[in-house]
Amino acid sequence: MIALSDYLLFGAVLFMISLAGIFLNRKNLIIILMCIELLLLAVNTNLVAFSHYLNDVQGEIFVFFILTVAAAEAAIGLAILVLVFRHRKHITVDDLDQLKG
Amino acid sequence: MSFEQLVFYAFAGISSLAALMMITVRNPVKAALWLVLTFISAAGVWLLAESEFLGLVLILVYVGAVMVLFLFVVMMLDINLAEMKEGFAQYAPVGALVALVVFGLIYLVVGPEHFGLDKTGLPVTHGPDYSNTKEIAVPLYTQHAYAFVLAAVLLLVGIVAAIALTLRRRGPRDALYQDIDAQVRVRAEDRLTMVKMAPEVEPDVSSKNEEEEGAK
Amino acid sequence: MSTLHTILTVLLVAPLIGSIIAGLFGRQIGRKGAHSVTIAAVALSTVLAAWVFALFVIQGHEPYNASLYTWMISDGIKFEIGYLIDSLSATMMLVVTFVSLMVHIYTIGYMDHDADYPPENPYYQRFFSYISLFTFSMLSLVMANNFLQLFFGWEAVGLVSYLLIGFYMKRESAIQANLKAFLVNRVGDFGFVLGIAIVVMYFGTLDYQTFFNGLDAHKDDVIDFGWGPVSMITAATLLLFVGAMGKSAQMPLHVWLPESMEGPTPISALIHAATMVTAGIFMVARLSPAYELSEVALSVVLLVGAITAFMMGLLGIVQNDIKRVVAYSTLSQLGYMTAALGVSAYAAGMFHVITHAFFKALLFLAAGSVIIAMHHDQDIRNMGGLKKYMPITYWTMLIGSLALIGFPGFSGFFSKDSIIMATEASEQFGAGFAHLLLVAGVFVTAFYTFRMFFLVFHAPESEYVRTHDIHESPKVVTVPLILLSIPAVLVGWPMIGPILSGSYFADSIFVLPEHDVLREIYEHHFHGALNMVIHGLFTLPVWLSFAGVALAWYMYIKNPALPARVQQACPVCYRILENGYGFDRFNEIVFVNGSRKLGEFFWKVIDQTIIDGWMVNGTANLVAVAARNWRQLQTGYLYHYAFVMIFGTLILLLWALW
Amino acid sequence: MTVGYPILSTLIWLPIIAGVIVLFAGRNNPRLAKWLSLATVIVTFLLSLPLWFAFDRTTAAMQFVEKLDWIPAYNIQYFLGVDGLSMPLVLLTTFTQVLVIASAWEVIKERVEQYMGAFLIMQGLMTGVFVALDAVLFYVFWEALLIPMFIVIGKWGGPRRVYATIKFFLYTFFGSVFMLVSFLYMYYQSGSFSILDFHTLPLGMTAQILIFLAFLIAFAVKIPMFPVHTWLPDAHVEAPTAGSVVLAAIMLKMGGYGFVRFSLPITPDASMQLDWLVIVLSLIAIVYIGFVALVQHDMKKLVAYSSISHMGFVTLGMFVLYDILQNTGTLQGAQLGMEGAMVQMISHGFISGAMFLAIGVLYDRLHTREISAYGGVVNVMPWFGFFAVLFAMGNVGLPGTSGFVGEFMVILSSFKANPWYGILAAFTLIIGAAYTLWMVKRVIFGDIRNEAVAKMEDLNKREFAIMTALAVAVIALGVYPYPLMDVMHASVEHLIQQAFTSKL
Repeated sequence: MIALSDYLLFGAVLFMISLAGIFLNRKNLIIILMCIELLLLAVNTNLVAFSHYLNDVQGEIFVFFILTVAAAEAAIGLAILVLVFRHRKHITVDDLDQLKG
Repeated sequence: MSFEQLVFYAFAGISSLAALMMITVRNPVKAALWLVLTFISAAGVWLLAESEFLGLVLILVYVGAVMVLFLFVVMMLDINLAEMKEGFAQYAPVGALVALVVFGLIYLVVGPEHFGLDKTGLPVTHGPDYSNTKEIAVPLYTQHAYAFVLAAVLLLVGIVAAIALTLRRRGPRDALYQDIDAQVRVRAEDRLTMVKMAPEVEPDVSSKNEEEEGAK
Repeated sequence: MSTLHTILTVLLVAPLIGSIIAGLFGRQIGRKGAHSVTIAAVALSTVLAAWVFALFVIQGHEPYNASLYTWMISDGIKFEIGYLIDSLSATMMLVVTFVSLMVHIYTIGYMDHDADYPPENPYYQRFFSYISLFTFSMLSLVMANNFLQLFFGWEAVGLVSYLLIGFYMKRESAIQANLKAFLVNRVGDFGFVLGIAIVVMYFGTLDYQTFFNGLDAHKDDVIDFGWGPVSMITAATLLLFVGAMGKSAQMPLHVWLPESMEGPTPISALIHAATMVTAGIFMVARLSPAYELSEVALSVVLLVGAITAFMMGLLGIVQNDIKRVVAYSTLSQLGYMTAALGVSAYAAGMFHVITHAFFKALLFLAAGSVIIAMHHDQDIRNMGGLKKYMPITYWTMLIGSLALIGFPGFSGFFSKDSIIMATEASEQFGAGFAHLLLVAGVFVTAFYTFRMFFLVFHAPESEYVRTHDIHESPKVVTVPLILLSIPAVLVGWPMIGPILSGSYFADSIFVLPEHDVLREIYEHHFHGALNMVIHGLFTLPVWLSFAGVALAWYMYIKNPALPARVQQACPVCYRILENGYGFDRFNEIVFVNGSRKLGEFFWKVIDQTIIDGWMVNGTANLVAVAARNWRQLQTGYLYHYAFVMIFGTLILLLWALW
Repeated sequence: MTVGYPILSTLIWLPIIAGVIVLFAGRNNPRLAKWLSLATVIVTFLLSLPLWFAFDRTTAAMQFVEKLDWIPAYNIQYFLGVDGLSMPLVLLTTFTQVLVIASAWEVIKERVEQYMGAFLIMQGLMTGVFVALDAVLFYVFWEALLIPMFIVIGKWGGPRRVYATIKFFLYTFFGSVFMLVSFLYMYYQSGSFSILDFHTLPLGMTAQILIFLAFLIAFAVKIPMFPVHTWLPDAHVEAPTAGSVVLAAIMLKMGGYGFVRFSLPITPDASMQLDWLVIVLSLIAIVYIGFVALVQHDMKKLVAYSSISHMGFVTLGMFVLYDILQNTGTLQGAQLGMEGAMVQMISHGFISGAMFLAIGVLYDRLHTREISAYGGVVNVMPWFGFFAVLFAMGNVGLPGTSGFVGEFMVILSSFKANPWYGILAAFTLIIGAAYTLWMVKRVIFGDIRNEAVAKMEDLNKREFAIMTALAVAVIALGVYPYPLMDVMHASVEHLIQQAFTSKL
């Protein structure tokens, strides 16, 4: 049978990959947005798994809300990305250091 | 290895590989497509965890809507692919090392040692008449009704915000518009200005006349 | 409310109303209106005060002690405004209102023209408002039946004095003098308030009567200031006496009085000679039951008074400003009064207050008359030979001077002689020394008084006098002079007997039998006023005063070159006297500059550098510096943040594994 | 004790609502903004008078109580009420505000509606601080008050206004955070945010000491006490006249009020243990600040420092009661000190307000506050000279003015506690007179110093009316303080009893 740890480790793998994605990606903002979606997916997987094993539907409701927020976030993130592109004609992460202290 | 396990590992493996591909490919369109694959196989894993509703929603909403949005954007933007993956190789070993270390640690935390079958036991099995959708729906519409409405509002705000951000107000130079109202209201004076001017008399002419008269 | 109560209230409030009308509506009512209303008010008070005097002193009415209204109640202590009328306050009331009335009338003439103010300026009305306000304040001081009201009046007269010294507010010297006067008085009040605090602490009351009644029970109480127990009564009376030292200008708090002469002459007469400066004497006399219980306090009072009397008299010799001569004589006379208090001869002290009020007011007003004639030049070296131009002023001034030096038969003789006799008879610690100083003071007094007198009236006419039109002052000036010279001569005769016997102030002043030197003199030496005058002719003090007059005549009329020679003979002595023993310099250096330096130090170093600079702005700067450095952490690169995120996860996991 | 309308709520919300209306309606119409504001403050003042007349002087209980649930989940209530300690302060607020609004009439020319609106809102909040009986409500008013003040100083202030506002804001904010923490602690102990419940809440010694110190920081900053006083001179100097008046006349009183409403009743044992701290700081304030005031050359700074010195009397009077018991064995004198402190607060409200208004009058004419720029003002402004000297005498504590009453009572009472307290406190008689009258000498008296002074005009009708109102208040309180004391007796007695009831 599938153990809870299997689900959790699956989530961990996705989490690690997406983190590495953000970390390694120096050029493309879109990939970073995608990685964020992936991060959320990893977290959601954990929630679903716990929900299943604890037989508590609340976890899934949580996932539901996270999905909603993620969707909104993706939409606005993309809108910002479009604006960035319009302004600078590129979306190279390396050059986006407006927040530099 | 039971069938379930087989399916699980298959989905999980595909998902992980697809994710790995996503972060490594050069072309963002391809990356988006790899992400779609990741999501779809992750949805399969969710189905295995008996959350049928969310699994389907993931495919419908994420793959169907969000990822398509991503693709639209990616295609809309004219991105220089040549420089996309510069420096990747340089950081890859470090990234992989860090990722592996962290994964190792996570493994120690949530691995079989703590959450193995012998620790958690099997999940409760449900009969065929069990409806995951209904189970989610009941608390969602009762207990969390307020939060649910808020989520709806959030989405609405998201829509408005996304449109407001990207809407480009085009000035008269970018596009030509027809303002019918202004056309109708226009009056003759606006278009045609009558300028009163002093009659222009050429001095030499008049002097000639005088001369002529004088001559008479 | 009884009739008496109503009368007292009217008596007290009338000058206040006059003052308010003249002060706030001065422009509307004009000069005439202002002096009419204030003089009418003070005249009313004088008449009523005379009636009260007749009732309490002549008919011997029971002391009247009643409250006007309750100022407040806190902690069970009643703070009240009220009246305690007995022979002491009734006498003072009459003196105050009478002198004040004279000054009011005199002012019409004196303030008619003023160099400092244009005629359209309502300075004239303002002046009347002030002196009426002063009359009110002084009355409330002497009529008080409790410490609160005493302090009220005490400070109010101080305020008016402040305003009047600085009346010529364009003159830097005037506004410097009034600030000094107020501050020095405040030093006295510092002690005074603490004295009141002791009274409240031990007696739980501010009322005189309750306080006196409680004295027996608290006689042996001690108070601890941290260096061991001190007798409570001694501490209280000494602290209260500090207040009296400020107000009555006893050394070393005398420094303000000479400078107060910057004010117009009428107020020098009223405030800085006749009434306000005697408030301290009045207060000690009023509190005689308490002072009687402390030998230490009495000795201190005695020595302070005697030293002041002699030392300040010496300073009078070197003054050239006519008002300053009179001012130093006031200081010296105040010393006599204070010394009298120290030997428990309160009645003699008060007696001298009364006679002094008349003759010193007379002297000041006469001096003012001279100043008017001299067109506001006050230097006696510029005068001389004024006798023939100003006969009335001359004669009245002569009367005042004779009274001041204690010429037998004049009022000053009776009061001063009884003080000197009292010190002689007393067994108080320091009485012998004080007696010596006071007797020596008589000579000095006579010398400087007649030095001034001769220089002004008898010396050869100066350049100024010859070239200017000098004439007698108008009637509004001379009439008060004449009216004042009457009591200056006569007031001693009827009073001396009752004063010495103790019957005059029997209901208000308390003296322990073993301290009662006046009674002793009365019983052993007194055989009627005339006898005292005759006897006086054969005593040392009177001869000393004659000697003083003679010396003054010799030095300034007969042989005018002598003073300069004396000055050359001992330049150091002269400089010491000229500088008033250096009190002013000392105060300037130590207190004025010292406190400014201290203030600068506190402000610049502690407030601005340590607290603001190091602690407040230091914290802010620290935050700024830290932020400036730490902000480097914010590279703005997403992957750095991602790395930190991974790192954070790492730590979190390690912690979870722990 | 009731009147026909919820008086306390009216006093809070009427100005706030009117302030918001002024903000919107007065845009581009300064005339309307001014008149509307003046009408509001006058109506509010009139509406506050029943507090005085209908007040039951025999009880220490809260009166005119209003109680509604606000956030029931945490038992937070909209709980208002006044007793003898807070009622005079409420009246002081409504009275001062009338003068404050009138004082800005011609002076403020820019964004009048915002200025007026800020002051009206401030008034409501200040009233709220004095009448709130729920700790959270109190805290909300207390902190909300910083915002309009911050804006007033920061917008209409002098050249260094930014520094001053930030200093002011951070100082006071820093202080009150500790207060909030103690409120939360006491909430977890008692399950209620009612201040009256806090009064009866038993607390251990350690808890009491920590709470006492937290309160001390909050209130000491507000009063302000040495060494956290340095924000006040800066804030005063930079604030516009009306801002200074409100700051000095009312906001400083909130610190003193805090001590009697919170510190003494809630932590009596800690107060007894740590009273020396407050007393020492008060005495330092009285003496040390006096010297500092002496050397100021900016008039506003001088008055600001003198405010600190005078507020030292407030804290001294409040905390001598334990030493009185220790030294004399009785409580005789404790009430004297406490009531003296309360009177001193009211009186200081009048006098410091008047001093700042007087300085404002000068500032409006010459646009400088440097003492050396003036001299001989009385020659051209006789009425102003009259009022200035009167208020200066009040500041000096001359009998017959309100300044005397509180100082006198506190000196009497502190002398009982320890003669040296009295001696140091009485020192203000000298130093206070020195710095005040030295300023008067240099500014008011003397010959006309320069051309600019010669051209100054005397008070106009509006200024005259303001000055007269304050002068009447100063003298009335000095000549007949009985009615004011009468209002406080019951509450002060109750407070002293609370301060001696151990909570251990």
